[in-house]
Formats: sequence, C-alpha cells, structure tokens
Amino acid sequence: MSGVLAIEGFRVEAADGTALVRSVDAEARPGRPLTLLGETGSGKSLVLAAAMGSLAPGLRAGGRVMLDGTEMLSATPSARRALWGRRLATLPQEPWLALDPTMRALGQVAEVYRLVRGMPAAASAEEARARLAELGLGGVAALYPFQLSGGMAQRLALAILRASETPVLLADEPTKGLDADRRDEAGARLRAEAERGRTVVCVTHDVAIARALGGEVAVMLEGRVVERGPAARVLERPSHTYTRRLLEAEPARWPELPPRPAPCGEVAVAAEGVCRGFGGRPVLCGVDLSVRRGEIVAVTGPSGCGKTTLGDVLLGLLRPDAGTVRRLPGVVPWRFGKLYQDPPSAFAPHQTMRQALGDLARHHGLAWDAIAALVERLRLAPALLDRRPDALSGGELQRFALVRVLALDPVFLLADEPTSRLDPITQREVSMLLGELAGERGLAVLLVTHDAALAAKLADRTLRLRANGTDR
Amino acid sequence: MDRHLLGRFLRPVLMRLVQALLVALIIGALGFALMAALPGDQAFRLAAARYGPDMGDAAAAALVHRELGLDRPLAVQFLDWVGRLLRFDLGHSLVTGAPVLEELAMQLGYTLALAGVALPLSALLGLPFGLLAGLRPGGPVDRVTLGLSVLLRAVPAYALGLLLVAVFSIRFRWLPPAGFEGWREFILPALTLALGLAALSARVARDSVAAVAASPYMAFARWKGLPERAVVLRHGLRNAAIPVVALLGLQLIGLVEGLVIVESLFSWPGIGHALVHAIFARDVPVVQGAALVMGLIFVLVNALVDLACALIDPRRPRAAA
Amino acid sequence: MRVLAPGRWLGLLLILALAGFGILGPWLAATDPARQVLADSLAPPGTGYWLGADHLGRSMLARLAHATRLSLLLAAVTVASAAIPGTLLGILAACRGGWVESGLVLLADAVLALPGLLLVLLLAAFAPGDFLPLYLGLALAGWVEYFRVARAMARGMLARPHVEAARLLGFGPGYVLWRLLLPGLLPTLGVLAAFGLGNAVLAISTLSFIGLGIHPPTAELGSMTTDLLPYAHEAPLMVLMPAALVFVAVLGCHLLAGRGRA
Amino acid sequence: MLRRSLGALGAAALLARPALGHAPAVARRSGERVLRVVAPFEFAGPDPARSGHVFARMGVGEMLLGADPEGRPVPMLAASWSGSPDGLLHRFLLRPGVRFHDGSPLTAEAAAASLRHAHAAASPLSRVPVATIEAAGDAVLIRLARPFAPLPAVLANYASMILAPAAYDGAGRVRAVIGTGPFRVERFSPPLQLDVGRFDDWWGPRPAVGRASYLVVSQGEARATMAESGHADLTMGLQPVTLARLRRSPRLEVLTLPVPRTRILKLNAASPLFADQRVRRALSLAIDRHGIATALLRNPAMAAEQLFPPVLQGWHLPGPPPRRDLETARALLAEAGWRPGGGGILVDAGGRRFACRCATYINWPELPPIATALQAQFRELGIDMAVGIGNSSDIPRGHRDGSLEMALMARNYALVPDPLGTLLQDFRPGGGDWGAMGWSDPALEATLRALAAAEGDPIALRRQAARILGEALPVIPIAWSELAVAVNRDLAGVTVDPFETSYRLHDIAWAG
Repeated sequence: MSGVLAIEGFRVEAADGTALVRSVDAEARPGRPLTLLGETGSGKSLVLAAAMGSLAPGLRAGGRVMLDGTEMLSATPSARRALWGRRLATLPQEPWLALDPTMRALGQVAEVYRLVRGMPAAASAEEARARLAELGLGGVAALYPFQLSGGMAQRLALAILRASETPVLLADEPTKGLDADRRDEAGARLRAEAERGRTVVCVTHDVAIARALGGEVAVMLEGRVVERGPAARVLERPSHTYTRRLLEAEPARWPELPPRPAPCGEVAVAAEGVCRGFGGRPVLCGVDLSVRRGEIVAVTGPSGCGKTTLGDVLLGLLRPDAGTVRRLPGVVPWRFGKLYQDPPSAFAPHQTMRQALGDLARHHGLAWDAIAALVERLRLAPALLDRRPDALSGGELQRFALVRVLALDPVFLLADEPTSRLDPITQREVSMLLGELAGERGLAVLLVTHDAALAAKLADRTLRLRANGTDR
Repeated sequence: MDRHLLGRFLRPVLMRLVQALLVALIIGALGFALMAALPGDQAFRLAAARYGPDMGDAAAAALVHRELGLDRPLAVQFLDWVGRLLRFDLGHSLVTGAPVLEELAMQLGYTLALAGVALPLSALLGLPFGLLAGLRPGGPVDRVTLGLSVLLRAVPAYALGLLLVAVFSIRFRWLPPAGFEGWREFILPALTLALGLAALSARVARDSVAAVAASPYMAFARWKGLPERAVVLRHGLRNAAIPVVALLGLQLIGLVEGLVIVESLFSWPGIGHALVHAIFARDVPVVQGAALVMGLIFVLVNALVDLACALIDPRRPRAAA
Repeated sequence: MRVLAPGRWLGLLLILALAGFGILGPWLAATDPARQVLADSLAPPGTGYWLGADHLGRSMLARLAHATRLSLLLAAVTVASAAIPGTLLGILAACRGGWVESGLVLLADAVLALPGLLLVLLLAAFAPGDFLPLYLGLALAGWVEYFRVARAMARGMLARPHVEAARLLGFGPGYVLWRLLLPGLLPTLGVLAAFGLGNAVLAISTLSFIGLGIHPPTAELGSMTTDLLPYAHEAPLMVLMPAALVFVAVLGCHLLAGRGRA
Repeated sequence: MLRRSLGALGAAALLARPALGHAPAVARRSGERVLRVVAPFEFAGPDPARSGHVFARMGVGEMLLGADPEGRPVPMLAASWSGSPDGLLHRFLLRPGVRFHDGSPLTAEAAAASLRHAHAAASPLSRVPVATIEAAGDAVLIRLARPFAPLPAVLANYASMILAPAAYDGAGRVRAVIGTGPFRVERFSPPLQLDVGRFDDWWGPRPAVGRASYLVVSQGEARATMAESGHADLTMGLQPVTLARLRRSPRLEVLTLPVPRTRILKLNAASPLFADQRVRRALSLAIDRHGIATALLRNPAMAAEQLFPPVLQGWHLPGPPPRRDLETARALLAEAGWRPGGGGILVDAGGRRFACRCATYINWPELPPIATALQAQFRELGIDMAVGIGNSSDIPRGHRDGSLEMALMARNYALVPDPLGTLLQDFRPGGGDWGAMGWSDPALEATLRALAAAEGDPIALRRQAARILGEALPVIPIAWSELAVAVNRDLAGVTVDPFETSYRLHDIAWAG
C-alpha cells in the first residue's frame, strides 16, 4: 500500500488574478503525516482541496499535486472521483454537518462496504458494527447524527473513513467547533490513523494538533509556506517569526504576566453552598466561592459541569435553588459585568460601535471622552467605531465588549470563555489585557474556561468543578 | 426507542386532534354568531334563495320562519346546533332541505376530485423546474423559473383563469369554459389552481435542492466514494424531500383559497362554491358545515403532512419542540 | 445604509409608479369616476377618454386611478393593522412568557387552524360590499403571521447574549424593545409586510371579483373586471386593464419583498 | 332526521363522484348523445316550490294545465276542465292512462294531494282563496272561497306540479321528483346539474331525444362561450352583449323573444320623498330609457315607459316611444317644492336634502349597471341616490318594515301565465312586496277585483288598470326584457316558450 502525496510548486490564482497560494512544496507518506499550519485565509485549505481534486471551478491552479503518480490537477474530474473513497478520503470540517441527518450511524458506515467495496449487505453491517465498536461507538449504531455529540460525530466520520481504508486520509480543521477538552482527543485519533500506516494530511490552525500528529509541519502565511520541517524541529525551534508568534500564543508559552498587586480589596461576590438545577437536573451542587477585587479566579471543568451557570448565579442572572450569593453592598447592579464567549452575538447586529457606546454614555450620563479614552487604552482604532459587529473581528469585538463594561467602572467581571473563539494570537492579546485591567482597576474577575493552561497562566487561583457540579 | 417513536408520531397527532376540536368550536361559535348578526332577516333571505326573487316575498318568509323555528331564542338555536354537532348531525340545509352531510359529501367529492387533479399537476409542473433550477443555482433555468414564478404568483387567480379560458376555450375552442362532466372540464380549473401552486412549489423545490446539493453531507457522500447514483438516491432525495413535503401543508392554504375562487369562476359544484353561495343565502347549517369540513380537512391533511415529515425526517420532533 | 437589491428597487419603483398613478390619475382624467355618458359606452381609448370609457360611458382612467388608490390604501391600512398589533403582541409574548404567551399562542393557533380566506369570507358576509368587514377579516387573519415571526425572532434575540448584556449594562426594557428588538425585527417584518401588502391587494380584488368584497358603483379593480367581463369580446383591453393593475401592484410588492420569502 | 357519522362523510369523500340521493340511479346508456341545456338558474332541493322551474322546463314534472304562447290555459294532465257559474267550483278531468315515473298510475287522489302540498307551500297556489281540494272519481275538484279567474294560470305554474304519492315522505316533504313528464330524473345534483332520460311510458308521442342534461353556468360570458364552442346545445339566458357575436357563429341559431319581465323602480310612496305623484313623474322623465336600453340591453326597443310589454296583449297600451325630458322634470320638482341646494342637490322648504338609497340585487346581472346609470341620471336632476347591491330578500324585508326607500328590480308578470295573478299580489291595498309600496288606489282595486271575479269586459278593465298604473307611477317602468336562446344547429324543432314553463325537449330532435 503506497500513498504518497507530493505537492510541488503548487499555486492558485483567483479568477481576477489575485494570488491565493504561491508555490507550496510539501510531501506526506505513510507513517509521516503532514500538517499545514496557518490561520484562516492562509490558503491552507486550498492545498487540501487541490489534493482532493475539488477546487472551486473559478480558480486557476498551477504546479503539481501528485498522488502515487496521478497528477491530481490535470486529471479529469471522473478520474479524480474514481480515487475518492479508494485512494484518498477526507475527514470533513465539522463532521456533524457532513453526516446525512436522515440516516442512522450504522448505515452511513455500512454503505461504504456495500457500495464502494461491493460487500454483501449482511457482511457490510457486520464490518460497520466492528468499525463503530473500535471507536467506542458500539452503542450508538442506531442513532441519527443529531443525537450524537460533536466528538461522537467526529468519531463516526472517522469510522466511515476507516471503512474505506484509503491509504491517504485528509483532515480539514479537525478541531473546528469542538470543545477544548475534545481537541486533544481529535489529535490522538488522527495520530492513531497515522500509526495504522495511513498517510495523514491535516490542515489546522491549532498548534496542539500539529504537535500531537508529529511528522512534517508546513507553516503557511498569506499563501506561502514560511517554514517547513519535521514537527519536532519546527515546533520546538521555530526559525520564522510568524511561527514563533504562533507558538508563543499558546497559553503555556505565554511569558509571565506582569505581577499584579496582591488582591486586597473587599469581596466583590461570594457564593455559599449554591445549588442550581435545570428542568429537575441538578447542575451545581453546594459550591462555595468568593472573588475579591483585583483578583482573577478561574473556574474550569468539563463541559456541562456548571461553570457558566455558576457565573450567572453570581451575577444574579440566575436565581440559586439553594445557598446564598452576596454581592458587594451599595454597588449599583450594572457595575457587575460580563464578557461573552461569542463576541459577535454580544452586540446588536444593527448597531455600530459608536451607536452602542453612545447609547451607553447617554443612558448613564458618561462623557464621551471617557469612552474614547477607553477605546484608545484598549488599542482600538477610532475608525472601528463606525463599524457594525459583522465588520469587526472577534478580537476587536471582545475589546469593545471590554470598553463597554469598563465604562461603567465595574467591581466584578464574569469572563465566560472570553477567548475560546479567538485565534491564538488574539487570544493572547485579550487575555493579557484582561490580566492588566484586573490589577489596574481593582476588578474582581471570574474566568470561566476549559483551558487549564490559560487558567494557570492568568488566574490567581482556580476552582475545578467536577462533572457532577460540585467543587470537590 | 419506543418512547422516541411515540413522541415522533403520537404527539403531533394529538396536537392536531386538539386543533381539530378547536376548529370545530371556533367555526361553530363564529359561524353562528356571525350569521345571527347578519343584516336582514334570515327568513327573507332563505325565502329568496329557495323560491327565487319572484316568489320570495313576505308570505314565503313567514312560512320559512315557522318551519325552521327561527323565532326561538338565539341561544336555544345555538345549543341545539352544538348538541346535534356532538351527535355528528350537521342538520338540513335551510335552502334545499337536504341533509347538510349529504350535500357536503357530494360537493366534497367534486372538490377533492379537482384538488386531486390539481395537486399532482402542480407537482408535475413545478418540481422538475425546481429540481433543474436547484441543481444549477444562478444558471439559466434557475433565472427563468425564478422570473416565471414571480410573474405567475402576481397574477390574480381569477385573471389567470379568465386568461386560460380566453386562450383555450375562446381562441382555440379546445376546452369547455365551464361544466364538470368529463375529463375535459377538469383541465382549465385544475390548471388554474395548479399554475398558482406550481409557482410556489418550484421555488421551494429549487431552494431545497440547491441547499442539499451544496450541503457538506452530499460532498462527504461523494468523498466516501459512493457512485453518483447512490449519492443522489440515498442522500439527496430524502433530504431534499423534507422541505417539499412540509410545503404541502403550506400549499394547502393556497389550495383552499384557490378552490373557493376557481370553483366560483368555473361554476364547479364543490365545497368552496357551496360556501360562497351559502353565505349569500344565509344558509347557516351549510355555512357551518362547509367551514367545518374545510377546517377539519385542513387539519387532517396537516396531520398527514406532519406524519410524512416525521417519517422522512428523524429530527422532526426535536425541531418542532 | 444597506442598499436594496436591484429586484427590490424595481419593486419599489413599480409601487411608487402605481401610487403616483392613483394620485395623479384623477387629475389627468379631470372627471368624476362616477360621471357617465351612456352614449359613449365602451368608447375606445383616445376618443376623448385617455383609456376609453366603460360600459356605462365612464372614464376608465378616472376609475382605474380611483380603484388603484383604493386598493393600495386599503391594503396598506390592512397590513398596518395586522403588522403593528401582531408584532407588539409577538414581542409581548416573547418577553412575558407564562400564561400571557400560552394564551396568545393558543389564540394564534386557533386562527391558523382556519385558512385565512374562510375567516375573511365569514366576516365579509357581515356587510357585503362594505370596507369594514373586508378590512377586519384581512387584519384578523393577517396578524398571526407577524405575531409568530415577531415572537420567534424576539425569543431568539432575547436569548442572545446582546440582550442580556444590555440588561447587565443597566438598560431598561424600553431600550431593549425600541433600540434592540424592533430594529432587529424590522428588516424581516418589512419583507413580511411588503409581501402581505401584495397579498392584501390580491385578496381585496379577488373577493370583490366573486362579489364578496367591495361592490360597484365604487371603482374597485376586482369588481371592475367582473363588471366589464360581459364586454370582453368587444373591449378586451378594458377587462385586461384592472387585472393588469392588480398584477403590477402584486408584482411590485413581491419584488420589494425580495426572494427571501418562498 | 337522519343521523350520520362523520365517518360516513369521510367515506363519501373518498368517492370522487358519489351517487346522489334523490332518484333511483339509472345505468347510463352510453353512446347516445346528450342534449346539453346550459342556463343561469340554480336550483335547490326536490321540492317543486323551490326547483319546480327546472323540473317543468326539463320535462320531468307536469301540471294539470299548460299555457299557450298567449298565456291561455291548455290541457296537460287535465284533459278538460269546467267551472261553476258562480266561479267557486272548478273541476279538472284527468287524462286517462297517465303513469308516474315509478310506474304508479296518476289518480285524482294523487293529483289532489300534490295540489294540497303546493297550496301549503310558498307557491302561487297558496295565494289563491282555495277552500278545498279533493278527488272525485277521475277528476280533481277545487272549491274556492271567492271567485278567482286566474286559477287555471296558477295551476300551470311549476309549483303546482303533480308528483307521485311516493315522492313525499311522512312529514309531507318532497324527497324525490317522481313526475309524469316525458323525461325522468337520472341524476339530481343540486344546485348545478340535473340529468334526465326519456320516460318510455309517457302519455304523449315518444320524444326523439333520449337523454338531456341541465347545467347551471352562472357567468353569462361562460355560457356564451359554451354555446359557441359546441359545449352547450341549448343555451338560455344569454346576455345582450353576447348576442351579436353569437349570431355570427355558423354553428348557432339565436332566438329572441320578448317576455313579460319588466325592470321597474319601486318607490316608497309613504316616504315624504316620493309621496308626491309629481316627484314620481319627474323621476320617470329623468330616466334615459333609450340610453339604458341601447348601451346596456343592446336593444332600444326594450325601453319601457309602461309596465306591460307588447307581448301582453290586452294590457299593453299603444303609445309613443319614451323620451327623456329634464326640463319638465325640473319644473315638476319645483312645483313639488324642491329647490336646488348646496352641492347641486335639491332641498325642500325644510332644508331636507333629496337623498335616498336604492336597493337592488345581482340575480339579474343587468340590474346593478342599470342602478348605476340611474344614479348618474338622477344626479343631473339634483337627486342624490346611493346604490346598495344586496340580496333580493332585502326588498320584501324593507317593504315589510318600511325601511325601503327605492328598489330596482325585475318583475315577472307571467310567473303564472295570466299577469292578473301577479298584479293582484303587487297592487293590492297597501302594496305588495314586489309592487307598490305605501300607495293604493281605489279605482285600481275595483278594476282588479272585477277582473278576478271575471265581471265586465276584460279588455277594457286591463287597459284601465294599465292606464292607472302609468299615470300614478307607484312603480316606474324602465325596460322590458327579451329571452335570448342560442340553439345548436344540430337540433331541430326548437321553440321557445315566452312563459319559460318548458324547454319543450320532447319536441326536439337531432337534425340530420
């Protein structure tokens, strides 16, 4: 079983002549996976599409993409199609969208045996069951995709690809849309595929995946490969500045934050024995917590353990079923603020930032100058004020969200996964800012996050919630 | 598993059942209240409808009044009607004297026959265009169907019917402009109805096909190595059918409204025509009976559409909840 | 400002043209739409009448212009009376929840259980030929759509972080309603209303055509078609004119609504 | 009362073409051409009082007597008849050997029972002062409470149809049309279709046409198109505008016949507006009858300045064609105290505007346009007349409660072939629902009474009545009517009955 994918001098131009990818060279072979690492727009997905032979019709490609001697760029569509499912297969982005919503899990695996590999129905089902069991999906064979979690859907997609046993496996952003605690699993799964002797090519922005996968890494920036080499070397001793910045954006690699004065202020919020359930199901049970001004407390734990619920209870957005919540007395409610996980959804889509902040200033009788100063402090260009949320990046929006909260001189800030939807470099910037501001303004911050490394870096202390909603 | 299935099929049926009761109650109350409040003495109108204008005079009205007990208090008349309704007795037409149920059954036959021709015809006209347009969004077929559908939906149904009559009956004399005897009489009313419905179904089919064709699961099915035939048959058709079947429920409103107009235009002896007539004549039992039957069929077909959707779309109950 | 797609511009243009015709037409015709000269029965266009004269020798131009104005006005009033309460009730239901919402949803479901036309027919029978029942029927059958859309969207928006954020920032319900919910709802409701306007024009003329809408001698596009139908062979153009105006009005509204709605 | 379950309704719904209820279904003989009659008149249930017009016209049911083209009674089921000298006892001797469609013989008892049903229903017979109806051997005896000359004409009305005893249920309701005519009901689907087939045991000569259908098409334009395209063999109630076109069709023959139906304006003479005879005359003079007849009825000869058309010989008065005279009308109104006021509308001494509302209805499609024309014509005099198009029943109701001011209607003076039957209703003291309102005239009453009792010279009396009505104008005549029928040239032997009692299908044969 061969399975060598060689890319030489590959380039893509848009119909108007704009260069999207300029001269990419890379190679993947069995046992030596290839990771294309880069941010959205770096052209890495185009490389994958070219390898698959599914480049959009308007694009002009040049160079060579060879799969075991077949030139994919010049091959006829039907010739390329004949390779799908036999020589190469792709693990789609967001597999839960790529599974047929109206077909049970088993059928989606079994049809590969039946229709691609020509096995009889009973044997196909048998094999499919075995593949599901291998990936720990034995119990969900009769379920539909909508009944599966994101991680399960990805494993189901992998089971389908295992069924086709292609020598080459392409993976497009395998961690997109997955919770942080599922990302490591995805990397491990891909590595397992590579260890089974398949040629794995992975496109990602996630350094952790590249590290987990090993093999060769090509770092892409603006359509170019800026650095290429064995994963161990590139990820440990990057030579290109961009690679370095990428790596430094990982929370574990952040430099030490400037020291904050020890939290001395009064307790901004405190919870004692707080319980809260939804629809009869307890989510939080007997949690005690207090956050002082100037202190950052992180809450971590697996999905569904009640991290956000705890924050909302502290803010007063939810009423606890039992226990008590105390907030700093004599402080108006709007000085307890919140930062959201998905920055675009935290702004009214039809308002520009100037309108939103202007309304805030008017409502609370604040001077516009104070807000303008904050905008500047958070390193936001004044021109951005006249944009609507859909014209701003996640990082910019999150900083505007900070402006909005800080304008009201908060004592407490619930930061609910404030950086999980941001790209690594922005994530770092926003996190640093948060750290600085907590010290600067005597702000009590409750940081809700999946990311233990981030929590360790940023927080003064960490509360780990267990899956059953207790803090013990 | 069983609970899931029960939830999928039983709950929508139960909800529709409640809706059916609601319909009966509303139509009973509304119809009666409206009819009771109508201007003009009911007996006079009935006399005119029964005996024609020439014989519809005060003496005839007095006769009608006595015969039907219209001098009883309204509340008594209404309770009487509700009581009979609960025994599934819709009473007798005040105009013809025939049992309402019997008359409605006959008219319903005609209406269902017309709808039975018009609906498949609209599918035949609309779906292929929608399919072709959806496979090449933005292509020439798509643009032409979009244009035709927008134009067609702006033509009032009566004008469309008149236009068809002008062309097929008057200009070319191929088809009769009225009547309901044989298959030739079906064509123009059914076509009038079907064209209006096809304009809508072509768009829905187009959007559905385009969405499915561009969906990641169709791409994934191809990447799996499935032959194109299997991709379309196993993954495309069923998913594309979901909105189209759901549209049937929506089509039904258009169908009911279209039926009233087309039946009036072509003098088709269906339930819509009967309803319009009964309103003119203040034939309370027929108005209520016809509205009730139309409302209940509306609910029934919606329930069938629900079931069909639940059959082809496993996500249905969750989406509805 | 977001720019309208070309198709929607065309729709707006058509509606404005019709409105202009409705306003300027009577002035152009310079005659009363009820004034008749029996000797000029079915006079062809040109001969002293811009668009000819109908069977009673009345100016078609004057009548068409009056009918167009009537149709557009009545449709607009109907749509407004359906859209405004429907939207407000939808928002109320979404905000309040509880029995208020359950009650309103039940009411809406009850209205939806009947095809809208049935309701309009029953009400139109109240006083055939009058504006009021037609208006009431269309508005009563129409509010549900706005209610459902407004409620669903408002629920979605209320669950979105930006509304929660506004509350946390100290904004009151008034701000949430006027500055967050309504501007967010408006584009969708505008599409709905443009579509509804077209359908109201259609419904008014259709009901008048079958004799359950506005009665002659009031000039109305549907009943003008009925009136002139017997003369279709002698003056086909005149039968066509009112129907064509309905077509243009509905086309304009549908185009303005855009292809966002199936 | 039948109890049925909704289940039965559902089952019936599944049958696209359910069989109908009232007549025994007869297997359809295929191959034979069906004579298709297309008409605008809908029909209701099987009761002759409601739908008898269709059964009589299609030759299903027959009456004791018929009428000749002049409206004189002729034998039908009664072979002969005689009356006592005091005009109170009438004897109708039945035609022997007549059978009903169910095979039962026509007996005097059955005929008397049918007439008693008709007398109890809303029918012209119910307005006759009948004392008893009974069978005596082969004859039916009708005893009257007082003389009533138009009795034979009333018996020729469709509501006086003779049906078999089996046609009635226990409560006396008609449940099936079992008549004696040349055709029997094959399929009865009210309100739009009736199929009939030849009745082989009819007493007359065997009809040439084996099968016929009656189809209601309410749109005049659609009827004309069906005639043109050959989808209708006999098309009734053609609208004036379509006539010229149909006459050009090589496939059709168009027959027109004046019929005694007059479009009249009913005035509430009890209202202060119309109490003055000068006002009524002014209104009459203001009407452009010629214009209306030409533009809307397409026949200037239909312009009517008197109630009775020439076809009603003896009632019609010779005279000059009608003329519009606004000058005289204005002068008459001025004499009556109406002066021009604000907005060009007349006002009386008390400052009351001359504004009224005219009710009309759509059963006759020409009425709303005529009303609209009148509205404009009266406006020229300074009269503000609103038009209300509603149900025909608004007129008798408005008459009864006195709320009616003015009504435009079409009145058939040959509902029973003798106009006297109708006039006695319409112009009785205090007025009639479809005649005068708030107006009476002793001279007219005496004249009509004498006619009913068959006293004096009928010709002179009729003219006398017509003259009184023409001068006092309790109702203002506007236009007469003609019946227009399009006949497919495949048919031979078609004749038109001006009283519309029968289409005479039994006389028709397929040509060639």
